[in-house]
Amino acid sequence: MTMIFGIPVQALLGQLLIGLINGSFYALLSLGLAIIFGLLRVINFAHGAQYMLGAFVAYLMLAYGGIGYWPALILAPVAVGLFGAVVERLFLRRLYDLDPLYGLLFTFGMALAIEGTFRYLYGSSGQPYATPAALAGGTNLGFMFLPIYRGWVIVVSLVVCIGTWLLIEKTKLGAYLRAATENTVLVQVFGVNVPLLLTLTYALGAGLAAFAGVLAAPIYQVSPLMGSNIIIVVFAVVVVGGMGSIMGAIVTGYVLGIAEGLTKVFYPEASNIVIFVIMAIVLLVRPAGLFGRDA
Amino acid sequence: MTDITETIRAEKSRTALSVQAGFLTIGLLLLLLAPFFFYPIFLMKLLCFALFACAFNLLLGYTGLLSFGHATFFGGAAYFTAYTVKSWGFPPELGILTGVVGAAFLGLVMGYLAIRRQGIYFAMITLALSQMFFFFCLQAEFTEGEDGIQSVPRGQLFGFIDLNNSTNMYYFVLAIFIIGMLLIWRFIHSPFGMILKSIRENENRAISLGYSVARYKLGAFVMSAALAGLAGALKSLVFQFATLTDVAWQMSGEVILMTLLGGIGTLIGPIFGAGLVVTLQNYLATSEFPVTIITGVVFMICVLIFRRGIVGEFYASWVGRKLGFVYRR
Amino acid sequence: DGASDGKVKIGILNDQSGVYADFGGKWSVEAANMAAEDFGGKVLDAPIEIVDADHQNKPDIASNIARQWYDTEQVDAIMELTTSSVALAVQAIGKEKKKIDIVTGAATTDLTGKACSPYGFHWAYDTHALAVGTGGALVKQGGDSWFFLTADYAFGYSLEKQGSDFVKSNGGTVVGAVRHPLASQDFSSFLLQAQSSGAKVVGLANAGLDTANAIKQAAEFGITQGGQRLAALLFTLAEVHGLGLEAAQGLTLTEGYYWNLDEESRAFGKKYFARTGRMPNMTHAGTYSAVLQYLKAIQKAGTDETDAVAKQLHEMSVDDVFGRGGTVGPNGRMIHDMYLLQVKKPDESKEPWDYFNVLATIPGKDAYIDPAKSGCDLVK
Amino acid sequence: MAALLDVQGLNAWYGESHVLHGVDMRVGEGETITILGRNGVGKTTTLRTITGIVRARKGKISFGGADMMLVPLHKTAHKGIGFVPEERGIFSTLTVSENLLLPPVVAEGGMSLDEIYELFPNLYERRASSGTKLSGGEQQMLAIARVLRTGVKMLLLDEPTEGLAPVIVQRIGEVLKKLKERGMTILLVEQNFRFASRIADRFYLMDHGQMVADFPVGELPQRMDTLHRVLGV
Amino acid sequence: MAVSATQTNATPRVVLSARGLRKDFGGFAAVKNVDLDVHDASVHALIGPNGAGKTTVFNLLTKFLQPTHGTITLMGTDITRTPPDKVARMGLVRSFQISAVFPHLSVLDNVRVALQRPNNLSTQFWRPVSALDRLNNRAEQLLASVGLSKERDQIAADLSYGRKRVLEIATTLALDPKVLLLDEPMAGMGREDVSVVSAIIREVARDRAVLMVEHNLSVVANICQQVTVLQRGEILAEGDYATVSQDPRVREAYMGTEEG
Ligand SMILES: Nc1ncnc2c1ncn2[C@@H]1O[C@H](COP(=O)(O)OP(=O)(O)OP(=O)(O)O)[C@@H](O)[C@H]1O
Ligand SMILES: Nc1ncnc2c1ncn2[C@@H]1O[C@H](COP(=O)(O)OP(=O)(O)OP(=O)(O)O)[C@@H](O)[C@H]1O
Ligand SMILES: [Mg+2]
Ligand SMILES: [Mg+2]
Repeated sequence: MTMIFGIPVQALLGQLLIGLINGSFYALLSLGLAIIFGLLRVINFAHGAQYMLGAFVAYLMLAYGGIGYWPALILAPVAVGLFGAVVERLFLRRLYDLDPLYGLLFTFGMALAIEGTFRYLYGSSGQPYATPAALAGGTNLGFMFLPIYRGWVIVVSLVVCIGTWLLIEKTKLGAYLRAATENTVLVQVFGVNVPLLLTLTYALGAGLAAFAGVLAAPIYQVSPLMGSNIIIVVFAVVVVGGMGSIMGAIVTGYVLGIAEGLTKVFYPEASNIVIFVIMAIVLLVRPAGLFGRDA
Repeated sequence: MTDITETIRAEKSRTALSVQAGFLTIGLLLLLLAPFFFYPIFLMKLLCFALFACAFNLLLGYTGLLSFGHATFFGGAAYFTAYTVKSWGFPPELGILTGVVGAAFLGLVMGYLAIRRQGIYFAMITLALSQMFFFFCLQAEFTEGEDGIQSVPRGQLFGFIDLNNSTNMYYFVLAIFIIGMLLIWRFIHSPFGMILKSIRENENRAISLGYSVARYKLGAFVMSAALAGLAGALKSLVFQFATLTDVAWQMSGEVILMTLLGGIGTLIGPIFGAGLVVTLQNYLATSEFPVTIITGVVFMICVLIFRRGIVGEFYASWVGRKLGFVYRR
Repeated sequence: DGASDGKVKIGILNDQSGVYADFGGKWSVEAANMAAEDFGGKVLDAPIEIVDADHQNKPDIASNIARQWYDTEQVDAIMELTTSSVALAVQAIGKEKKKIDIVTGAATTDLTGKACSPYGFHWAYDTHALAVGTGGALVKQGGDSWFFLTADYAFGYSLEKQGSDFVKSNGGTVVGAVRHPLASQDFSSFLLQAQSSGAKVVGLANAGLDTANAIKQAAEFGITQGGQRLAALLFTLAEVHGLGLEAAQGLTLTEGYYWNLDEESRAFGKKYFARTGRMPNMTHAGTYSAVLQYLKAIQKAGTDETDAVAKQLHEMSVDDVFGRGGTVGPNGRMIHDMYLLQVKKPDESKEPWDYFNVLATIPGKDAYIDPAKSGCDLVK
Repeated sequence: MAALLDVQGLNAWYGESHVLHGVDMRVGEGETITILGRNGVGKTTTLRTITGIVRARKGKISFGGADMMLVPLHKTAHKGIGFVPEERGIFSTLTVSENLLLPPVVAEGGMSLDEIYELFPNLYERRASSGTKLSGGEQQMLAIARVLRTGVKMLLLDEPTEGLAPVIVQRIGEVLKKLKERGMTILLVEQNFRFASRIADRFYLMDHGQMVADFPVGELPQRMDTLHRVLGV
Repeated sequence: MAVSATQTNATPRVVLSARGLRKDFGGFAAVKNVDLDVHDASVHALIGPNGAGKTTVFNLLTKFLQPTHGTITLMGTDITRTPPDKVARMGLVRSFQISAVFPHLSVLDNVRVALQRPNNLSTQFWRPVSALDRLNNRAEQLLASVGLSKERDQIAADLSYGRKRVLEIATTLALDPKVLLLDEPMAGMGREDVSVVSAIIREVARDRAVLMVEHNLSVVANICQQVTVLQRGEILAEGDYATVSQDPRVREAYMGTEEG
């Protein structure tokens, strides 16, 4: 068998694939963060909580409403998006004129409150959520056993990321968004309802997080804590990528997922810090991040 | 755009100064007498966190840098002190010194990386780096993992004051707290503090006057880290253990809350903030209500309608203005 | 004599809002209340009062509360004490203040080893007992080659070390181990490594959500279908409930208690269920037992004075639904039987919470460290 | 002539600094008005206050009979006001045609895309390149062209000739004249009053946040002294 | 207006020079191929239409921006890769197009902050602020020289725009720079301030080099010995004001409209 650094190529391929799956979550989450940041200048600390909410709403729909995975994949992000819209209307809106750090602090508090509430209501050991029947089982790829659901995650996350990218780069709504990112006031003077646009953007970002959450539900335990650790890693991903472009957020997400996956093979002890280490190196070499535009 | 560090104008009126002096005297008296009325361990904890919050505020309130990683210095110093005192038999004063130096070193490393970016990025980077430090502490041998370093002896201060006596310990903590506060005060009102202030006011202008802004920020970061370390080192002696909670990111969040609640950029605000948070946590522990929810909600309310914090609101209030305090942006 | 201050007050100090909220949490408080009621609500004519606090997994808060309870609120004993940092800190305070603590929520053997206290007791389980159960007993069942998935911190290491010791001493082999970071959501990389190792048993030397996620993903990657067995070193009924039988089936684990063991345990389980809506795991039942035994000791001692009660606790045998003839060693370790359990397939489960098949009973003396070898300096 | 825009006693602030001190101004339907004034007297602020960008304001603004003080910013355009800002505000992440198509159409009667490209052939050639790659003159044309599509009744232009080569200044002058012929009402802020005098019907002279004089183009020769004094030219 | 006083120097020393300067912003060249020599004891004007790249050139020279190509030399030292604060310490100090004061400090403190560094009073964190009192004399001198003595204790934010610019210049002078770069120092000033500042600049340039961006052509004509005209990032013409203002290309690009 061919070996690379003492690891069979076959195993390596498997690990690369797994890295890509994790990267799918990073990409979806950092994409949402980037969209929100781009327009609202808010670092959405509650992104992890919204990811968790997505998974939880899917769980609750199933447990109490008998609504299965497929409808939940749409309904849960919509529900969380609506919640996001309400939050934006009632609270975030009041912070736009202030130092962006206040937005960070507010969403931080919100993350605590949401997580606390779910821990209070549902405990912390997590809730079960089964893989949808259509995607159960797995296939043998020769070099690894790939659960079909994991394959689905890669495909659907790519589709959603590219879809979002197209939405922003190629549509009228996207043009409004991009323009408003550059000069909010002017777009408003032209007669575009920017306040509404801001609400929609936050809802979209929150919805993307929730979508990632629903995708995660059959893989990870649906637990109130599932978002709080991943969000810090996603922050590091964002620092590495730099808040320059939507594409940047997506690409960095996948690449760092793979980097982390490889570390799990070669030096598993470091796999939880590898992204932070990469972040430190990037900061030394390119403080603006790989795709960042600002100096 | 409103800067997060709304500042109090340097020259308060004479009345304000005398009111302040009055408050200070009363405060000091209360602190001296407090152990006769309150539970000393609780008071010591309060002082430790108050010092921690003030150290944090030194950075946020006076240089405008929001660090989301101060737990690293607080908890790191706690580990260093606990370890050297317990395993190497250092006397308490030397143990605390080790903690402070260690924290300053951590501050130097983290600061060196983080000050390359500003604002929210700075916050995210410090958060990520402190998470890295958390994992380090979790995995490192000397921290004894989730057990923590337990049963740390308080020892004899200068070889003759027995710190196991809780009254002695209290006055020792109080003394350190006051020294820490004086240091912060001196630091803010020093030539160096003046430069920090001007950097915060107009960074580009400061550069064009030849100040290497990065170094001044790094200097402030290290000082803040060292003082946070002082608080952490002290805490490890008070409670006689050092554990992972002190290096976790939630701790960084708490110190932000304390500062925000008390009043960012006010010298004494964080003391009130720390007092409130510590009391609240203690109270909530035995109540029915879950702590995280309350903490989160308090955070949200503070940011939305209470940004100046307790002390800041007082300065800006009718009474405060009558007394001659000036609070402006 | 009698109760010193007119009442007997027991404090339940544990995590009620964090990671361990299901493992013990408010449910343990309920178990304590139940024990007080079952005892009759009074001891030596003094009313029994249960107070509780949420230490939020912060040793300083725990320590603060413990001191205040002992010093100013006349709490006579503190129990549960989930997570080892808290248990160790509070036990140190109890030792200094001559107060009783009974730990049911923490795992570290240090509590009855180098950190032991004449007034400290360790009641429900410890890492050693878990390792003996899952590691030792499973080898006898044919699971003789192991691969460990270990949480990368001291707790994980000690589970792995003790586990592999028992695997080896029972004639099994350890073919490999991989250390995963604490709280890593994704285990697939590690599971693939376990899969390709060809070991018969994949031992999970971790806890809580990590274990749950590893089990869930193991099912996804077909680890058990492939003929490998999953064995969790610390996992209880509460977490199996959270995971669901679909994902957890076939998992082997060790607990100090199972409600569906016999008539007696069923009766207790039903009664507890009626109050809480869930069946007890070993922490909950252990807390019940600890409170009950403490009250019995006061009764027998005729006082709630610490030394006298501690003496009784060390001498009396434990005879309740949890302890079942357990004894307490001079180091404070309560020695009782443990059970090697296997999670049922969904169609085997006949009623809610009917989750386990009992594979073996591990006698207390095998499960726990001989007090003489515990390293506790109270043992002469 | 009926006043399309009627501004009375308009005050405006940036934070604590008081910039407009009671501006009075009337613009009739179809009129072309130029505001003259030194740097920093508040010309830009006047336009920004009328559009509603500056919200810290007091006084009366009515447009086509509607009270503009209560209209939210994103509704100003729908009332019929189009704005060409001083800094032009070309979006760099958008292409020229995206920039052009960005402002929503608010009323009938705007120019079609073809008409616009006919007016500005350069823009047609560069329609696919990104906004900021244009030269300053082209950017200015794009900024004007952008609002022509939307069907607004009145244009507010802030120093459209600033820093542009004479050829382009001339061209912009022609465009404005054409618009005028089509009945567009134009409010122009300009320091280059030679340019302004060729197209304006009336002038307002601004100083210290107030209108200090108001005269039709015919009186320009008599007013040169005042102009010299106020403008410092 | 006579500007001969400083022109009598046969060969004034070049203190700041740039060769082949270029700056790209994401594919767009804001400055290209700029060669510039600034001479000691003279005032050099940089003019050109808006967006020509004047501010960008300033940012490049003062190292607030890193050039894409080209070299910059300050008094014989290559500073192409030197950080901006270091360049300032070497004696090249700038003002900003938008007034740059420390808004919440008093006028006196604004100047004292500038004086702290040359007097080694900037890193002491253990001394009280009163240690800075020994800078007061010098600070007051500077304020007097620009006519700001009366405003000494006012908060800078409360000054009028023109006075802020004057304060900015006083602060800059506190550093006793060898080369002074002023970006539109007169913009937004009243007439009195314009003549005050003109006089100051002329005074200052007796023994220093001054490079300034200025739109007010009468000021340029009055006080500048050398004029460089920039257009679309490139040098269009160079020379003394009389020469430059007669250049047809310059007239077309910059002043042309004056012909009306
Ligand atoms: N965003 C702002 N914040 C604070 N003050 C401002 C702001 N914008 C303008 N000002 C001040 O308001 C006053 C009027 O400015 P305005 O831009 O309206 O002048 P203007 O007449 O358009 O000048 P110019 O000819 O230079 O464009 C000036 O003193 C300026 O400094
Ligand atoms: N950071 C930047 N990113 C992208 N483009 C920039 C940047 N800074 C300046 N530019 C562009 O470079 C060109 C030159 O700008 P610069 O500010 O140097 O002009 P200027 O001559 O100072 O004009 P003004 O007289 O209006 O101040 C402009 O087209 C501007 O849009
Ligand atoms: Mg203007
Ligand atoms: Mg400029």
